[in-house]
Parts: sequence; structure tokens; C-alpha cells
Amino acid sequence: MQTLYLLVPLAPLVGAIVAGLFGRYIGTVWSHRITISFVFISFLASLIIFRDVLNGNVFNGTVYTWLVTGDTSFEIGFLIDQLSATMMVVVSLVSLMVHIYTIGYMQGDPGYQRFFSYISLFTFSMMMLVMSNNFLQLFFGWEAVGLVSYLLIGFWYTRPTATYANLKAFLVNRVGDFGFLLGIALVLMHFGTLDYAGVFAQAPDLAGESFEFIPGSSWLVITVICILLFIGAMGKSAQFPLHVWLPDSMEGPTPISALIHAATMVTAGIFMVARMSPLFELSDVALSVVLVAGGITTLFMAFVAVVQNDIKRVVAYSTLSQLGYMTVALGASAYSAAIFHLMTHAFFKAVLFLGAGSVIIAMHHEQNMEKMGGLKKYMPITYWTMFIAALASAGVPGFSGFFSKDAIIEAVAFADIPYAGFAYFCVLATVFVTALYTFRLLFMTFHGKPRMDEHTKSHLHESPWVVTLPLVVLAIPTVGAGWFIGPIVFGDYFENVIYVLPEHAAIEKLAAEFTGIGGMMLHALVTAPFWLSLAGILTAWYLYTIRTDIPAKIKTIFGPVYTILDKKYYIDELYSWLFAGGARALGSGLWKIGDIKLIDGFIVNGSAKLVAGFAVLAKRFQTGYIYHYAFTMIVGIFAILTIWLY
Amino acid sequence: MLFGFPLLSLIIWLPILVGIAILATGGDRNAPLARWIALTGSILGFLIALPLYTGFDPATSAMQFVENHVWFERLNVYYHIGVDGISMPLILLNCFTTPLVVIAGWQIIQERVSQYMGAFLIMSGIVNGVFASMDAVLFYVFWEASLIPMFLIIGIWGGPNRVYAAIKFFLYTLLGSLLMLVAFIYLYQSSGGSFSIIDYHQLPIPLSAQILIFVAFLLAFAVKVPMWPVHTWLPDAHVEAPTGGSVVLAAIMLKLGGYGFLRFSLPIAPDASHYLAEMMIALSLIAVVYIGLVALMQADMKKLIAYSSIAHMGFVTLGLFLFNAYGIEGAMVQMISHGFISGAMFLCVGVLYDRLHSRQIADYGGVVNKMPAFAAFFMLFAMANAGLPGTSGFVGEFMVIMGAVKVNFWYAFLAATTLIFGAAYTLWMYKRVIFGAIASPSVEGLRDLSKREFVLLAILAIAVLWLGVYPFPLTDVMHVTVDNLLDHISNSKL
Amino acid sequence: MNFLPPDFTPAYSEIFLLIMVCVIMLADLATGEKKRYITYYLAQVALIGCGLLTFVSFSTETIYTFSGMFVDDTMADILKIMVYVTVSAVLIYSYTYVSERGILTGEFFSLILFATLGMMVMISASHFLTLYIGLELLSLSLYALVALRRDSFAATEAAMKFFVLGALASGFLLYGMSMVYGATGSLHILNVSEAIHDGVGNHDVLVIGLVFIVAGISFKLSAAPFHMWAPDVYEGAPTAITLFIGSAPKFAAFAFVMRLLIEGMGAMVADWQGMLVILAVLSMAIGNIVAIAQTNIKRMLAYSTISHMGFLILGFISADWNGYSASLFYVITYVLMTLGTFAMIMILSRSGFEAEKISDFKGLSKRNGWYALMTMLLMFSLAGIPPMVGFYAKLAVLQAVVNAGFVWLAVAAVIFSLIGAFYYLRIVKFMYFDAPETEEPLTVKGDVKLLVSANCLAVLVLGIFPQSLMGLSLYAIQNSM
Amino acid sequence: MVSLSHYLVLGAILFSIGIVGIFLNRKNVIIILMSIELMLLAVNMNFVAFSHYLQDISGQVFVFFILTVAAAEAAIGLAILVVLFRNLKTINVDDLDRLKG
Repeated sequence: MQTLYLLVPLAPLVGAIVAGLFGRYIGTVWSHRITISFVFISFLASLIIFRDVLNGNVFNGTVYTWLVTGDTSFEIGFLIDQLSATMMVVVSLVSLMVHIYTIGYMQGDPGYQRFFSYISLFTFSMMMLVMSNNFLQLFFGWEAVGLVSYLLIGFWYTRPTATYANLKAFLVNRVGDFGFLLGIALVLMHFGTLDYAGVFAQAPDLAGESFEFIPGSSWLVITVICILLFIGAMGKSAQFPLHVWLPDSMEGPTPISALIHAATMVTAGIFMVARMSPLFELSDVALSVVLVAGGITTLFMAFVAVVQNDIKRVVAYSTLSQLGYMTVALGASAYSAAIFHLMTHAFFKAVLFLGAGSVIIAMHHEQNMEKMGGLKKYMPITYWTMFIAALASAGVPGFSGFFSKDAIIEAVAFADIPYAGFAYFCVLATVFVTALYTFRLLFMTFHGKPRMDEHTKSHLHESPWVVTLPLVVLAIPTVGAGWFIGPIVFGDYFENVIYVLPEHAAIEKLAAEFTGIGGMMLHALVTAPFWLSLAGILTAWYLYTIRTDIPAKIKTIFGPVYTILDKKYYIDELYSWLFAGGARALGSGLWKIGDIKLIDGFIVNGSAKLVAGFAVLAKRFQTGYIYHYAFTMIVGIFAILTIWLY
Repeated sequence: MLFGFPLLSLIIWLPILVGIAILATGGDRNAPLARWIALTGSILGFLIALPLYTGFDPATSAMQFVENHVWFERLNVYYHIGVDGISMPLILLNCFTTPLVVIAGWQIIQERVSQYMGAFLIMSGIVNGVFASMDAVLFYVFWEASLIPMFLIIGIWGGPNRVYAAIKFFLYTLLGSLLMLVAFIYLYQSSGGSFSIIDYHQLPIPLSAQILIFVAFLLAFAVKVPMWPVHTWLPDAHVEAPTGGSVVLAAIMLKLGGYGFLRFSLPIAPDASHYLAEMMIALSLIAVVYIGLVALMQADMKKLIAYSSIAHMGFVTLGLFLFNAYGIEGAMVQMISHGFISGAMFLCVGVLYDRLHSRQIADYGGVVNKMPAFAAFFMLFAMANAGLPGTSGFVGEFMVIMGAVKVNFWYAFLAATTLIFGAAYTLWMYKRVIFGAIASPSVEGLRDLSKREFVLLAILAIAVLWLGVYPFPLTDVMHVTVDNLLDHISNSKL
Repeated sequence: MNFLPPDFTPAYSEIFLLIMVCVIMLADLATGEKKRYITYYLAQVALIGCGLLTFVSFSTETIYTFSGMFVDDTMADILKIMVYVTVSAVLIYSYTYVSERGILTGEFFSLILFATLGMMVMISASHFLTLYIGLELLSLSLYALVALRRDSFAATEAAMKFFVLGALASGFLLYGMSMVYGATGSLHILNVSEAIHDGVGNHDVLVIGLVFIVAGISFKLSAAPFHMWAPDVYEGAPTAITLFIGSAPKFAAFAFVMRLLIEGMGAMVADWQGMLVILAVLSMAIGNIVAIAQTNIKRMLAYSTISHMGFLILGFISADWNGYSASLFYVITYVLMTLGTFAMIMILSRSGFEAEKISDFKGLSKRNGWYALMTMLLMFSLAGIPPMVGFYAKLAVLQAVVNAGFVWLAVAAVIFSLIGAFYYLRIVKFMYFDAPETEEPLTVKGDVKLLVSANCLAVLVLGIFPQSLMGLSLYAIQNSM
Repeated sequence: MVSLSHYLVLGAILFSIGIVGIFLNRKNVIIILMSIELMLLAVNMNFVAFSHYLQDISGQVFVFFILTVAAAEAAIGLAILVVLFRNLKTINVDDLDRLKG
């Protein structure tokens, strides 16, 4: 079995190296064949492992010792249990689909092999992150994923906006990793080891301990650790303060938006918090922070999504909002619901992104929805798969999205930690907004009068099978995945992996009422979310097919509100002015004044000039007159005499 | 003494003798001869250094390969050399870098080739001497002698403002080391007439004297590291030095300071080290944060990398004064990894400089379109410089931060900011130089890496990745020595 | 009253030299302008003869003759041998220079040999009178040598300054001697030291005497308050004479201090130690700082001599055999370096062109790599950078000072030597970093080339194996104390 | 009656007149030569006084050597003076400032 575990991450790595280093020699066709076959091997292996985990044997072992220092040894090892197995399947499936999809999307692009090597490298890093059994390897996967997203966002390096976006993405991720590393440091300090098993074992008896975090106040150790780890998660999963990079990362090619910025990388943060559930459970303060961050992100990003006209930006903000959902679920200790939503979201978001990609191909890389319309006739498969994904995303009963989102909403209702009320309100309001912007996208692109120019209109046709096949394949779980909610969320699927305190009993209460999928769907008719999403769909239908003039009027009435939303609450400008600008100003100030004037100018050259000044001064004493020389000799003697005699 | 053969002396004197032989080859007519002798000499120097690693016994903290002969009894000075867990990796780094530097200067240096190659080989021998010497005067002689070749390298083959940089470099280091000389003489007095460093480790010294000695050593090593207030010579020296010169300067010369702290300041004045630890940590943190910000604003690539190496070396001094195993071993690993990374970064800038003769970032843009292989290597080294896990840059910083959090969370907090600043200035420079459309016709004319440059960068890339993925063999060597040093520091000498 | 002829054996070399000088003067009458090399070879033969004589009569115990006025101990023998070597080196170096300037006359050789005789008498003086006679013989012949170039304004002016200040200094010295004579009642150095040791004389008179003697000494050493003559004389005199003034007399001055201050007034160590500290600090300060502002190479080397004399005095301050042997070692290395440096200046200057400015060293590495390397070794040794011998000299002297408890003085010395390092570095900068002004190849005679290379390589070799010289100086001091 | 200290005081006065003669004089070099001679004679005065006081002959023997040396010095001093005059056409002390700095 060990070789299988090794195979899952190493196969894509080998593929990446082959395509990366020897891409030019083996040509485009062979490079995508090799990478796809290796990722396929990894997918198969993870399926086998998934089945193996299902019938019970969990694995936690080390591959090799990375480093030994100060009586702790850091290893590279794997922890294969239900959580990592599901994640492995999800990641490898979506990655495989994206690999196949890219053949069509990146047709004729000069960097073809390079792109394939990057996405395989991404799969390798994601696998390392998911399968790791200690914090160090988790951090390695964390940063490697950040690196690959940097490479992929800036794939078309000649576009200045792309290189700006990838630098911004990397730096914001680095801010998150900054917090994450400090969290790991504290873990090592207080637990003495970075191995999950060791840490989780000691966690309960460390719950009470606190230390002088800020000289005045003393904080719980666990709280500080969890908040720091969550900062890392915020950076990676683009939660409220550190979300600015995700919309810009749309500069990268669409396949990677689907793979990285929807399905896998952004969910790494959620996976990490779920994995650290034994720690998070011990600190209510941390959970409420998670809750609040999730709530803010989900609501406010949804509003922004409504006003976006670029198709990929809409889907990006929708991802932000859905991630907010998962974070809220984590905050409410409904980890299994969060993971379940992560899984379902991976599928329907991938479909939405890939669908948007296929629309963009058809429209010759035109991304502005205002220039689209009436594509339904020309692209039936894309239309119908995106329609299913939209239904799932809006949470219409029967589709996967409904089950996971509904579970989360009710879990938050039962949660009783501080700020749960606020989170519940956010989550509820977002249901309506999600439905609104998802179907706004659908109607603007596929229904109504075609608004594109003649030339593109004449060329409109359905994308090749390479593009539509993944859409169809991913559409199936978009519908079907929801039905497995029973065993995964309410059953004992995550039984010994995710640890939930008895008092955070949100999931138990839900499990008690759960009467199967049918019962849940019927029950939904009674609850608010169903009606909200229905209302959202209807308003979208009304505004964007029947009375298309109303949105313009709304925009004029709510002028300032519209601009705030359009400018994404001016957060981007604030960050670039405060942090980037501030750092540059401070840097040049320190350099010009500190280094050049003060140290170099004043102390170093200053002392040199001082000595030179003395030299010229003393040189003038040597006047050349004999009597001056005689005089100094006599003064010398006289001085010594007076010193010694008196 | 390994099987009766004075290996360590050979490692020190072989490069020097080969260097002198190259000097003797005279003018530029037989330049190729000088180059080939230099290459074979440096590779030979590296090969004979390997038994140091293979024959090294990591179980004992005592000195190995020891040779001890009388040098001159008048002042009771011995030719006493030996190697332990701290100095052995540094010697290997030095022997590893010299062939690279010789290859780097192969085509670029056309005038006075024999003096160039000779200077480097002599330099390499002398630096080996510094790391291996266990006698205060022998250490001091090698320490000062290493200034002369570097002074000539910067001064003769350097850039336009080389004279100022060379003299500033020389006098700056000389100021520090002269005070160290007085400290050695004082120790010679109080130890009753012995210059052996090992006696100094056991010598009880009152606190006030310890503080004076520590300050004297501090000035000498702080200039070399360089630590924050006395660092202004490094950017000038780097900007003006030829490519090979700045690689040696960054990869090896800066390690002399770190090594000095480990060999002298900590063991000889442990109480003073504890007493002044906060100040040292504050200085190192300033180096990390202050220099990180200053590096952001540089318009000259070499200056930027120079400032970045000051920030990385800030980690070394931070690690040293945490007085725990993570810190010190982290500092050691950081020194080795910084040797590889900043050496590689300077080679990359050298590759660009040889083509366009300009170091200004503004003169470049879109280099990736013309030099994809170079862009890939430069990406790897930029990421390593920003401390990406999987590359050697991360290992040292990780261990030091782990050590810092044990002492005080906020030390680790400030140190960890290097993650952000490091990434910011390196990648911003990378973006402006490499990414984007082709900025100017001169960039249009660039051709990709020549075979020589490719081999050079490939070797360093392998080193950086190997140390990042599997650092175990390096740290395994230094455990016992560092633990011995730690419990030596912990018990007071008053 | 029977007159016992004194034991002449210790003074054989002095007598032999006197005879040879007379022979040279007569030989010079016979030989015309062309065959001047005969007097040159005679002079060399004289020096070699003295060397053999001193070497033969070498013995570790000290012998007193001429009723206690003349002493021959190991230190005296070693110093004399050093003087012979230095003077013959001076003659070899300056032969071409002097012949080009037309001062290759009989007087040149006889005056130099008379000066050597004066030095030898000073070295083995154990009576105030012999000391004074030796000193005056040396000084007067030096005044004459400086004025040898009759047609050069600078030389005559330098000679006059040197004469006046020299006379003033010897006046001080005599006044000091008279005071000491009055206080202790004897002119024999041994009796004087016993008298002071027993506390015979009136303390104030002794202190006045001591001050005046220290003034005379520091003039001879060109130490700080009494250094004013050195820059003008070094610059004014022809380079060959400056070379002679800068090297051999330093041995004599060292002996002068040892005999008079250490052996004579050793008991008053508390007093003269303080005075020497003042002298040392002032000379290091003035020497190093003013040298930076110089453009004339000879004037710069004058100030460098002043700073080196400051370091030399550091050795005396420690007032024990360890310090004196450090100073002796310092003097030997200093003379070795000065010989090499001035020889390089003479090599650079040709007939009609005086290598006066420091910038004449520009681009020497391109004109002639070998001599550039040689000068670089000298410069780094003068600056006290290991692995050259200059460093070990500084190390020994600093160790002596710290041993005597003057740690602050050592720190001050080190700071001044840092300032000093700059102007030595500047010469290396001119040689290696700048382009040459003239493309003239250097024409050098075989023997000078050989001697200069030996001299400079000695600086490096002694740096790597300093034990020989250090051991010799220790041996010399220990046997004669 | 005239005691040792009187002689010493006289010697000291003569000595200081000699010194003052050297550095106060702005006119010509000959006066400097004369003041040097005066200084040496003052020292002789001291030696004779001490030798008589100590009843020890060696002091007076020393005086004879000082006299001969003083003569030799005067000779060389005048010789240099002549050469100086031939070159600089002046023996004014103020003109001897070519070498300075």
C-alpha cells in the first residue's frame, strides 16, 4: 500500500518535470499525453486508497526524516484517513478534468507544455498539502501551491495586468503564510512536536494554559495558535481581509481559475481548519473569529458579484462568497458540513468556470457579459451544464448545492457561540443574492437578444468535445454528490478524524432531524432559504429577460452604492496605498536618510573628512621657519618640565 | 591528521601555492594557461576537501584533523589548526564556491587574467585558513590577509566607482579587526601567555572585562557579517566588485563574521553575550526589517541583492543570540544556504551584466522572451531568496524563527516579516526585469545562457534544491558541536 | 706612574674602520672622476672587514675597556652588525642615484663611514663622554652629507635647519648630562645608575637632567614635540642621503636610549615612563594624521617614520626586557622596510627627474609588475597588515604595552595605525588602480634589482617565519641586561 | 661667598639667553650660530662648577671635549652658511621657508 501512497503525489511531479524540462523536445501532443496519463494514475490510486480507507484502515507513517535539531525531528510523512482521502479524490478528479479541458483551451498557445507542467506541479503540491501528517510538510505544500498559483496567474507574462496580479497574489498569500508560520512556531514551542498525532493528543491538557501574548493581557495559548493558523487559512482561502488577490487572479487562463481558484487551492484553508478541528474546538474565541470572517466575506462579496460585468469576475466573487459559507460552517463547528460543501462546490464551481471558459473561447476571448446574449441556441451543452451548476449554486432542492448549503445554514442556526446570530443573518441574506447573481449571469449570457457584433456572432459554435466532455462529466456529481449527505455529514464518516466538542452540538441536532434526502428536501419547502433562493431566481429572470431597462435605472438611483460595490469597497486602493505605498515610502526614507545621509554621509565619510581636516590643520603647523621649529622644541621641553616638577 | 597525512594544511596551502604559480605565469599572452591551472587547482582544492566530510566523526565535539606545531615561541604562538562541526561545513562551502567563481570569470575577464585567477585562489586558501585556525594570532593573520586579495579584486577589475568602494571596504574591516587584536593581546595577558583559543574558552574573566572583549569582537565581526549600523560598505563593495568578486564576497566573506561570533564571542565571553543578547537581537531584527524595506527601493540589481544578503545575515546573528539549538543550527544552515543563493543571484546578475553592461533594473524588461532558460534559473533563485520551502532559503529561516519564538514571540514576529519583505523586493525586481513585453532594443538582442553559464547555474540550483529538500546530512554534522557550545555558554565563567 | 695600555680587542672594528677611512680619503686623491668605483669598493671592503671583526670577537659576556668608557656586549655586537648591513645596503642602492646627480665624490664615502664610526661609538658607549662624542661625530657628518649637493636650494636649506636644530638638541642633551653629573657625581653610566638607585642625588636636579636628556633623545628619534626637523630634511636632502638618515641612525638612537635611559637612569622609570607615553601618543597622532595630507612621497615617509618611532617608544614604556626586545625587533623591521621603500623611490627617479610626488607611483603595476608587487608588500608591511613582518612588530610592541597595563594606549595606537593604513593604501591604489602617467620602462642595475627583491621578499618571509628575528632580539637584550 | 647655586643660576641664565637667541632672532643666521656657541659655553660653566664642587676632575675633562666639538660644529655651521649664501643670496632667516607643510 505504501507505494500507492507515494504514487499519488509523485506521479504528477514526474509528469510536471518531464513536461517542464523536456517539453520542447517531446512536443505538445506528447507532453499533454504524459501529464494526463500521470494524473490519471494518481486519480486511480486515490480512488483505490479511498475505497481502502472506506473499509477502515487508516495510515500514518513517515517517508524520510527531513531534519533533526534541538531534540525534535522533522519528518516528511503521510496521513491517509477519510478527510485526506476525500480531498485526494476531489483534487485528482478536478485536476484530471482540467488537464483534458486545457487541451482545447490552450490550443496553439506557445507555452503549451509549460502550462501542463505547471498544472501537474500544482497537483503534486496540493497532494503533498492534503496528505501531510505534520505541520512542516503542510507548510511546504502551502507555499508550493502559492508558488504554482503565482506561476499560473502570470502565465501570459507579457500582459502587465497578469504580472501585477500574480505578484499581488503571491504577496497576499505570503501575508497569510506569515501568520501561518508563526502559528506553527507556537505549536512547536508549546507541543514540542509538529506531528498532528502528537499535537492532537496533547491538545486537551494544554487547553487551560495562557501566556503574556501582548505584555498587558494574557491570552489562551490555543486561541492565539488557532487565530494565527486561521490567518494562514484566510490568506489561502481568500477570506475577508486577505481576499483582494482572488478577483485579480482571473488574469490567468480559465482552466487554472477552475482548478486553483475554485476547486482546490482556495479550499486548502478550509481543509486545514477542518484538519485542526481538535485545536479549534478548544477555543471559542477562535471559532467566533472564523465565524465573523466567514460571514463578512460571504455577504459583502456576494453584493459585489451582482454588479460585475466580466463573466469570470462574477464567478470569482461567487467563489469568494461560497468560501465564506464554508468558513461560517467551520466557525459553527460543522466541519463535516464544510467539507461536504467544499466537495460539492468544487464540482459545480468547476462547471461554472469551465462553462464560462467555453463561452469565452466561443466569443474569441471576449469576457464582458454586456456583449453576450442568446448563446443558448449556439451552445446547448455548455448552456445546460451551466444551468444545472447555477441551480446547484443557488441551492435549489435536489441539486448538490442545496444539500450542503442547507446543512450549513441550519448548523449555524443551532450554533450558540458569540456572533452566531450575525453569521446566520449573513448566510441567509447571501442565499438570495447568490441566486440573483448566478441567474443574472445565466440570463445575460444565454437568454435575451444577442448583443455581440456580427463577426463573432457568425463564428459562434459549440466548443469541441475536449471542452464539453469535462463539463458533462463534472455536471453529474454536481447533481449526484448531494445525495451522499447522509453518511458524510450526519453519519460517522469523519468519526475519528474530525473532533467536535459535545457542547458544540450543531451537527448532532441536525443528524437527529435528518430523515434521508427526500425528507430533507421536503423539510426545505418549509424553511426560509428555499423561498429566498426562489425569489432570487425570479427577480433575476424578471430584471434580465423581461424588463432589461430596470437594472440601468437601479444603477442611477443607487449611484454611490453602485460605485462602492463596483470599486470593491475601495479595499484594493486602500491596500495598495497603505501597504505597498507605505512600504515604498518607508523604504526610500530609511535608505535615503538612514543609510546615505546618516550612516554613510555623516559617520563614515564624515569621520574621514574630519581626519583630513585635522591633517590640513596640523600641516600648517609645519611653517618652514627655523625659529618656529626651535620654538616648538622649547615649548615641548617647558611643558614636560612643568608637568614633572609640579 | 587523517591517516598521517596533514590534510587540513593541504586544504589551506594548496590553493595558495597554485595561486602563486598562476601569478608567476605572467602577462596576458598565456592567459588560457592561467585559466586552466586555476580551474584544475580549484577543482583539486574541492576534491581534497571532500575527505573532510567523509572522514568527519559527528559524534565528538572535539577538534578533528588537528595539527599543532610551534610557529614562534617568542610570543608562544602555535600553528594550531583543527576543524569541528561549525567550521567544516564552511570550509566545504568555500572550496565548493572557488571553482564556480573561476568558471564564472572565464570569458569576462580579459586583462590581467593571471592576477585575477591568482587572487581568487589565494583568497580561497586564506579563507580556509581562517576557518581552520585554532590559534588567535594565526586566525588574525589569515583574517587580515583575506582583505588584500579582495581589496585588489574590487579595486582592479571593479566598476567605475571601485576605488572608493575598495578603500572603504578595507578600512571598515580593518577598524573592527584592529580592536580584536587588542582583545587578543589582553586575553594573551590574562591567560598567562597563550594564544590558543581553546584556553580562552576555559579562561575565567570578570564581567566588565568580558563586556569589553565582547564589544571588541562585536565590532570586528559585526562589520564582517555585516550587522545593521556598520553595513554601508557592503552595497558599495558589491556594486563595484566584478561578478566573481561579489560572489566570493557574498558567499564566503560574510560568513567570516558569523563564524567569528560562534568561535570567539559566544564561548569566550558567555556572560557578556547573555548580558548583551537583547541588544544583539534588536540589531539583527533591525537588519531584517530596516534592510528589508531599504532593499525594496533599490534601482540597482546588485545593490538590491547586497541589501537582501544583509537581511539574510541578520537572521544569522539573530539565531546566534537565541542561545538554543534551533537558533544556532539555524544560523549555520542559513549561512551555508545564503552562500549558495546569493552566490547564484550574483551570477545571474553577472550574466545580464556581461550582455548589457548595466545593472539598473530600469534598463531591462521582458528578458524572459529572449532568455527563457535564464528566467527559469533566476526564478528558482529568486524564490529561494524569498525563502520558499523546498529551497535552502527556507530551512535556515524556519529554524531561526522556531528558535526565536521560544525566547519571545515578538522576536519571531519581526523575524517572520522577512517572508513578506523578502518576497516583495525579490519578486518585484524579478517582475520588472524578467516579465513583461520586451522593453528595449538592447533586450531584443539578448541571447540565452551559454553552455558555461548553464552548467554554473545548474550546479548551484542542484545545491539549493538538495539543501532545501534534504538538509539532514548538513545538520547531522553539527549537533554535538552545537550542543557542546550551548552548555558551555550556559554555565557562567565569572 | 705606570700607564697600562687599555685592552683594545673590543674596539678593533672601530679602529679598523678609522684606518680604512683614512685609506679611502688618500685613495680618492689618486683616482680621478672615472675610477670612482674604487673608493666605492674600498668602502664596501671596509664595512665587510668591520663585520668580520665584530663577528669574530662576538661573545656573550660584556667587556669594559678604556677604564669603563667603552663596553662590548651582545646587544652592541648585534646592533653593529645591523649597522654594517644597513650602510652597505645604502651604498649599493644609492650608487646609481648618486653618480647621476654628480655627488659621487670621495667626501660622500668618507662622511658616510665617519657617520658609521660615530654610530658604532654610540652603540658601545658606557660613559657620557663616549656617548656624546659618538653622537656628535654622527650628527656632524650627517649635516655635511645633507649639504653635499651644493647647487640645490632645498638641500642647503635642509642642511641649515638640520644643523641648527641638531645643535640645539645636543645643547639640551649636554645641559641634561651636566645636571645628572652634578646630581650623581659621576659620568660613568654604571656609577650613575647605582647613585640614582641609592637615591644619592637631589631629586629635582635629576628630573631636570632627565627632561633635557629625554629631549635630546626624542630629537634623535624624531619623536613628536621634537620632530619638526624630519619632514623638511627628508624632503630637502637628496634621496640617497634621506635613505641613510632614515635607516642606520635609528639603530644608534635605539642604542642611545638603551644606554642612557635604561642602563643609566633605569631607577627613575616612574618619571621617564610618563614622558615617553606623552612622546609616543603625540608622535603617533601627528605622524599618522599629517601624513594623510601630504603629496610629496619623501615628506609622507618622514611622517610615517615619526609614527613608527611612536610605536618604538611604546616598547620602552613597558620598561622590561620583553618590551625592549619588542622595540629592538621593531627597529630592525622598520629599517628593513624603510630601506626597501626609499630604494623603490630611487628606482623610480631617473637622471633629471626626481620621483617626488606620490602620484609618480601611478600605474606602476602596468609599467613593471614585479616592482609593484614589491612595493605593495612594503606598503602592507608598513601599515602592519599580516602576513607581512610589520604586523608582528606591531603585535610584539602592543603586547609589551598591554603587559605593562597601558591597555588604553594600545587601543589609541591601534586607532592611529588604522588612520595610518589609509595613506599606505593610497600608494597601493595609485599603483594598481590608476593608469600610468609615463610609459618609461625602469632601468635598474643587476645588484640593486637583486637587493631590492631580497629586501622586499624578506619582509614577507620574515612575516611567515618571524621566530628567527624575534629570537635574535630577545637574545641580544637578555644577554646585555 | 659665591656657592654652587650661584654658578648654576649663571649657567642657566646664559643657557636661556642662548635659546632665546635662536627663536627670537628674525634677522640672520649668524646670530643663531653665535647663540649655539653661547649655549655650549653655558653648559661648560655648569660642568666646571659641578666638577669643582664634587672635587672630581672628569667634569673638566668633559669640558675640553665639548670645546673641541663646539669648534667643529662652528666650522660646519659656517660652511653650510657659505653654501646657503651662494645659493639663496641671502642669509635672512625668514627666507628659509621653501620646505614646509
